[in-house]
Amino acid sequence: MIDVLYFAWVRERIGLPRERVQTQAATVADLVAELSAREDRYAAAFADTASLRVALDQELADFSAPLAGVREVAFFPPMTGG
Amino acid sequence: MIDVLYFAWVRERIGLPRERVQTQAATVADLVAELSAREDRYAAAFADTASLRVALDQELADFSAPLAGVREVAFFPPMTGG
Amino acid sequence: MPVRVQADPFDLGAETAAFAGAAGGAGAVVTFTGLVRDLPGTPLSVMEIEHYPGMTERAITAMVAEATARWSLTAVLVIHRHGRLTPGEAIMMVATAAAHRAEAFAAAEFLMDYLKSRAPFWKKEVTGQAGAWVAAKDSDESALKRW
Amino acid sequence: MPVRVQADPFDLGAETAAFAGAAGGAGAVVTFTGLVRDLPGTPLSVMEIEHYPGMTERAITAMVAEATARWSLTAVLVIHRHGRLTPGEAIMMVATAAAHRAEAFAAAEFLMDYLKSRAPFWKKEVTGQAGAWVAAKDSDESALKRW
Repeated sequence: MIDVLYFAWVRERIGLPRERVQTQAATVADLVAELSAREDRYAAAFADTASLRVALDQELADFSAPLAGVREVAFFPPMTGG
Repeated sequence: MIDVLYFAWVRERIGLPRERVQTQAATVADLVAELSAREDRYAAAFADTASLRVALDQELADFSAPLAGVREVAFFPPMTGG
Repeated sequence: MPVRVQADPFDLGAETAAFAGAAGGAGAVVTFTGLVRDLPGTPLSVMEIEHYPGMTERAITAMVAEATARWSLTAVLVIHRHGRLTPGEAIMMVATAAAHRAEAFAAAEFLMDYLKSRAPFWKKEVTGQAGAWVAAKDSDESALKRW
Repeated sequence: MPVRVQADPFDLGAETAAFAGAAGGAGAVVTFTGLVRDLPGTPLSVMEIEHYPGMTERAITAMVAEATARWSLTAVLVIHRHGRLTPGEAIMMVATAAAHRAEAFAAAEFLMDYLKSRAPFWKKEVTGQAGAWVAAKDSDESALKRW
């Protein structure tokens, strides 16, 4: 089980801020493929991963990163702080 | 007649902040030579003009600048504002 | 605590004065403040700032540690708000103190460049009923390359 | 008036808050503050700042005009003190406001570089009975070359 968090328009498109997901996905990209296959709203949110960022346990990561040992995955658009 | 002003250690070495000078000096360098010839304290203050700055009518200038029409000449060390 | 992430407004004047007052051996203090723009003639819009609690503090703390390692700073402060802000309000501030101005300026610019693109905040401009997420700028991403 | 040369102390917090409050359309405000250093363990010394009344205001006003011509600034402020200052006191401040942070930072650094070497101020550190004029730094002169 893994906690998956969504922020900004990713959250709005998927329609929830977080959920617990049962997955055997080996990498972030595998998890994205699993989620996209669920429902259109996930497919829409993940349509262009080049415009998305991912954090694993609150550290920025790549979509090719392995999920082994990770408890929290977050998907969000490029950040606009400051 | 020209007003000559001195600041910081130039003022301290010469011993006064300003004076009126009767001069026919054509350039700043000529005026420096005239003043240096007066007394040791002037010669000491003007010994190294590379470490001095000059302003003519409150605008930075070179020692080669002409004095024609100038009413106020100021001599001082490199500035240390900010 | 040099990193504060909060919904409440902060007092820019009081924070700046307190920071400079506590800067001790510093000769140079630089502050940057980001404001919600208040343009006359444009419809009043509020700014909603979402963030990622936990990661935000962690990311900013790492940036502050990196800045402190790169430059000789005597003090650093980062305050960043989230939630609903109105035009003219301060979104965030960064303050740096150092013996020399070049270090204080460099560290403040470094922190701003990283906050813009690496701290998990997302801004939405809401005018009336409609809201639009602020898009990240390529220039902000490329600004990171200089460090 | 964006240029103030004065013997009296100024209130850094109040000036910063007022400047940001009046910055209007600006999204970015940068301030620089120069302080008399207050180092624990060193003998208390005061700083005496001499200036050239008339030329000082003229020189700083020209710098502000140059900065305003180079960058899109919505507001600029320069305050510089002269006379006798004690450790921890603010010597001067520069504030710049712009739509974007890069312009606010660049203008503030430009103004500081010019104030350091082209505004007619001279600092003297007085410890006990002895005073020493602060020497101009080559690094300050060469900092001007980047503009």
